[in-house]
Amino acid sequence: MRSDARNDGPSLLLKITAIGGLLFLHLPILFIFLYAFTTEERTYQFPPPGLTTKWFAVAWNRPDIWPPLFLSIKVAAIATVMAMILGTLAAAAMSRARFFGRDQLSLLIILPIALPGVITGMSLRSAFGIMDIPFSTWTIVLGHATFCIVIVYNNAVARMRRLSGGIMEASADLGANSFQTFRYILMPNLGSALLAGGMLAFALSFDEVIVTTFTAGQQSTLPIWMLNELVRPRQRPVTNVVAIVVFAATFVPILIAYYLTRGGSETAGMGK
Amino acid sequence: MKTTRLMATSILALVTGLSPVLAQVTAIGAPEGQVNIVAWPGYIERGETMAEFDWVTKFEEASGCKVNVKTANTSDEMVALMNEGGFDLVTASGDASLRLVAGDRVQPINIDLIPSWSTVDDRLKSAPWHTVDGVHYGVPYMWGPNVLMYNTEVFPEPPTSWNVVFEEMTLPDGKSNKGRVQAYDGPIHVADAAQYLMFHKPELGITSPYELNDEQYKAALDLLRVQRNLTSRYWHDAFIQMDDFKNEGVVASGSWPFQVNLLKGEGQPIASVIPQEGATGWADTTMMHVNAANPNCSYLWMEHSLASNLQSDLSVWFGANPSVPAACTDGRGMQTAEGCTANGLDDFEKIRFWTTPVSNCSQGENVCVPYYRWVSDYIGVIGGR
Amino acid sequence: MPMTTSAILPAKGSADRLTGTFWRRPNLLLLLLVTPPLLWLGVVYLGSLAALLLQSFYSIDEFSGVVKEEFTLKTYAELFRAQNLDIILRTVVMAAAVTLTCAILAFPIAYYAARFAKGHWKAAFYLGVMLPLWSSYLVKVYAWKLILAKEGVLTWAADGTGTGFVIEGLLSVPGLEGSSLSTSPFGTFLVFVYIWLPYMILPMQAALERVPTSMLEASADLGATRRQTFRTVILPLAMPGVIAGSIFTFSLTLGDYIIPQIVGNSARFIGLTVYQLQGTAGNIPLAAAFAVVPIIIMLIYLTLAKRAGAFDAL
Amino acid sequence: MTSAVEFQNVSRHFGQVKAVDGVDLTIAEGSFFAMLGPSGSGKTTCLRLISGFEKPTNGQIRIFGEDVSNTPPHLRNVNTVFQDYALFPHLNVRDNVAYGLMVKGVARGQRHAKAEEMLALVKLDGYGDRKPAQLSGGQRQRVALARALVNEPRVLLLDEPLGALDLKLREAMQDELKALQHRLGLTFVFVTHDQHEALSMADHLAVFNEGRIAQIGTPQDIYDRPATRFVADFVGSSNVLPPALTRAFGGPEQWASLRPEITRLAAAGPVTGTVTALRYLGSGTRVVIRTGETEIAALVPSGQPVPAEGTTTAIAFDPQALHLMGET
Repeated sequence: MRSDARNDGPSLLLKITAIGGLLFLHLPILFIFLYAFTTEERTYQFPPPGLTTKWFAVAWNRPDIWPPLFLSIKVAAIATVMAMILGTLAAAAMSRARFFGRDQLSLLIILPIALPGVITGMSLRSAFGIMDIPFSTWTIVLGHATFCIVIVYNNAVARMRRLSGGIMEASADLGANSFQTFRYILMPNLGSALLAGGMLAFALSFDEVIVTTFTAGQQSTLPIWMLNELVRPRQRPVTNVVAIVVFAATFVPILIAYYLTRGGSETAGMGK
Repeated sequence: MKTTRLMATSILALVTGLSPVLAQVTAIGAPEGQVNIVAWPGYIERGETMAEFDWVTKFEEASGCKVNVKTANTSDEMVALMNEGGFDLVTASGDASLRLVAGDRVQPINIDLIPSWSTVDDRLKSAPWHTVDGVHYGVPYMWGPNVLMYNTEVFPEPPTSWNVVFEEMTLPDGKSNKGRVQAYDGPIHVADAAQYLMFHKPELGITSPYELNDEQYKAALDLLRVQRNLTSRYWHDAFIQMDDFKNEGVVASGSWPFQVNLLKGEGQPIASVIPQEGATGWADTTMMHVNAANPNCSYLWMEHSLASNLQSDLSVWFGANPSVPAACTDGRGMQTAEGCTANGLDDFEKIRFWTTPVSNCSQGENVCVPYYRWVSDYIGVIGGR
Repeated sequence: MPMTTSAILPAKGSADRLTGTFWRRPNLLLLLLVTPPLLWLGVVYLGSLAALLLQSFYSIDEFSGVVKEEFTLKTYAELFRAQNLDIILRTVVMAAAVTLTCAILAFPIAYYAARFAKGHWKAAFYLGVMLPLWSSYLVKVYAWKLILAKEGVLTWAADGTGTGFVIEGLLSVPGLEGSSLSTSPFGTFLVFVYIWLPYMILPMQAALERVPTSMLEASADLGATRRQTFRTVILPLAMPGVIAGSIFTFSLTLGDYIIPQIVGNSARFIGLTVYQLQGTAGNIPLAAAFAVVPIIIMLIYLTLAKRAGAFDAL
Repeated sequence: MTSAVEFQNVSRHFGQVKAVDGVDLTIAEGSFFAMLGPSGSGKTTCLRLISGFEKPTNGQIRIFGEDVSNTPPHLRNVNTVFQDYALFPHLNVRDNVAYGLMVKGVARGQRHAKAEEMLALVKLDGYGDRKPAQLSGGQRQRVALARALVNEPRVLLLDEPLGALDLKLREAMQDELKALQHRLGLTFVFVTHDQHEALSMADHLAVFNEGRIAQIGTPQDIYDRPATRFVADFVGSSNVLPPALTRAFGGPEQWASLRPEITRLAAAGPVTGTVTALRYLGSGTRVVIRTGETEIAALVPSGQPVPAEGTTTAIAFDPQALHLMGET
């Protein structure tokens, strides 16, 4: 009875390839972990000559890590907030009836991630040059926010599509003005999607190096610091330690983002 | 001639009301409290990466000038940062320094305000990459050769020629050099090829590896195309090259003393040599921005760069040569006479320092192939064209 | 119930009045909503892009290397020189190969996660894809260099298991030659695939999750075998996800300039060329002309993707 | 009686599509008014014009005599029960019902008390703490109703309010809505495509076709005296006779409708046809006779003889029962 097989679990082949794929994704991460403990300082060889935990203390005590770390957090935070505002506005506009230029706008929003980062970075840099804008934290933010908008926008648009369209009208119908509808109806329903989008945007900005090299000027974000460290390492395992710490620090927000967006899809079936 | 130009410029400066373009600082006033420097990575160390390498803390304590460093990874980035402004000093290499002078980005240095100027290596005092029409635009900082690094297990005797990286051959260990040599991943490497041809094909009439006419240039590219077949990967950063010598079976390549020293320090079977053809090299100069906001601290730093442990310790740290020869021997830092010799202090004459190729060269106006063509053609060579 | 209120309520405060204005002039609200993102993306971003493209019509002075700000097609002529066409072709082939491989590798993961993983397993799959995505790109690339090196992890493993001939065989394939995987174009390809794979999995999974189970049951009910269901139902429905993912993998490969610098045989890709032309060489016009290539490719790609409805799956 | 809602030559065009095209309409205060029509006939657009979610392209709408051209939805004292209920998913039932009061600034205790009152009215006492997702379809419908009534609107609009309910529930809700309307004395305007629902609940109804009102009147008027072919076709199950056939039956050469329950089968008559289909309905049998291009249904009460399929029979009736009507 072949057709009964449809409710069986996954086939063995699927299971193996799926789990194999996941392992492939984690193989280098394993080595990042391993080499955070190596006694070798500058260049690596395999297998590592010895293991030590001293790099965690060394990383903690390296004063040059902290300013890039704080700058990255600052840039990611500002870029995320701007992307959330602009992405939500764009999503709200797109959720309204069709209007002239709607398709072009959606293309425009997607463009910054669809075009290679080197082009975004270079364009911004030449524009800063033409307009005599000195490099600063804000030029980094400008570049990051540009490609973060689409992340927030996608989350917001997906949630708006799932929301029963009538609830905004229902709110107005019951006497709420636009601002009350925004506060009491739109925000509570969109909030988790925006938060999830914001977290992804934050993570994306936090790890960005391609655009940042063009827009950072004299400052270094954490990835730029890492690039410098990797290119001219003194204590190379320190970069691995930093990578591990960032890895561990992103674990929780990513998990939160997952549960936030998942909750949304479960209530999506209501209404009808 | 010089006076008229000086006068004209001064008048222009007066008319436009700009800060003096060529007028030098005549006296060092009270320190401003800080100095902003654009530098190569590793050039200005405060003991943060390794406690024993520190040539900033004492200066800050003594002068009251806080040192702010912005690192730049390429000469072009340095030029861009200086164009952007906001900096007092830059450690410019020869392929950037003249551009800065030509672009009026840096100001002449009053050597009378730098007491240690007299201790500078005589070979560098008026070097053409920072001295224009007899005017000094900077204080020599550090210099070094691009040496031939090799694996001593493969080469029991030091190779005598760059041919090990340019032509296919059997190495002393009986295996081909194919896939086991490297070359620098920068268009300036064309000069290395030109220098090799200068020695082996005198009929081409190359007089400077940075001034090549079309025919000479074509010959250099042809040589590089041969090299492409020998090279699995070109190196563009020092540590990846070190990885490649350790993990990728690379046994010979043009390199910097920096990598040689580090690998030796790790106990690797590595040594270096300047072969019979000579070598290219780099020489960096501390130059001062035309609109430097902190000229007094800048002068104090330039003096410090010559007078302190900087020259000695940096030459150990970076594997370079001090601009003050005494730094090798007077015990102010960690460097020793042997160390300087290893870094190539005595090979100055064999070294042809990096300069930016321009079309107007000693062979005539618009005769030489300019740098931008080096760039695109070298990309082609690496791509297999 | 007594009727005390009028049929029209009075406006209380400016919020009510403003709402009325928005209602009377719906385009005003639209304008207010659309203006900030449009200013940002339309003016700042497109403006910058235009500024860049404009420079592709400038040229670099043959003698001094200074950019001449006069309209010319000379730079484009230079773009079509053989060595530059090589770069474009090499990059596009690489991007296509990476995209295809990512799609094939991503499918089982996305399919399993979308259809079979439940509860904690689902969360585990999600984290399993997201964590590599968000762990430092640079450190991952350097880790790969270590794995692929001649005296690296893979060779070590291959020597231990006696499978070294596989690597040898791979490196003798024309076009993939190198002294090790880390200096072979195959190494570059492998790292690209690894780094961009999560960008393919996520949209694919999202698209597959939207396929209702009932539709698969309907297909089976109508007598389709698993294979037929897969080919005629699942695959077409997953297509928007594949296309959305391919926008990422293709574009990211077109523009990356770090991976080919670290792994591979130093042959240039578009991203690296653009980066070096504008940085090291100061040849902004040619860099801009090179930048036009991925822009055109991606615009065509996006137009096709839009037609396939892939934007919803992004 | 004043008119609760008045349309004067109202049109709503979406580009080339004339969703509503020159509608004149008066809905009396306190009436239970139905808008009936197939989908796309403009009835829902009319409802949205009253609530303010659409603005007329032309014409004027008055609510209790006041022109609402410049009044946004939130200032119209009109509330809607939405087709999909549009309950706020993040609020519990009590807060859903109290929402209208909250945005008006009514204090928490007061609005909750009022909400409970409304929930009692729709027989949902004790459900206040639940989330909409935890309710059945019928319960959601009642919450939507309570939520719309809490503001004491002067007109209650209902958009296909029973469409999502199963048959049994729908019948029960029909009775309840009717009773509620009676008790509150409110004007109810509801939209439906179900003619039985419209006929059984409304005291007045308008039949929409292609953006225009085909007929307006009491259920009896509409059912017994359809003004046009379309109304006859759409409302009830009347036979529509083309002019030639009407004449054959002895009437004028004009379109006419003929209700199946007064259509009789006879041995002989002016018109004969072939029996093409039989359907047993319990209370009788529906017999379909084909004559020329037209099919005529007759309802044969139980106990009377039913002709076999394929046999020929004549059709007879009291010519007075023929209802003449317009072309469209």
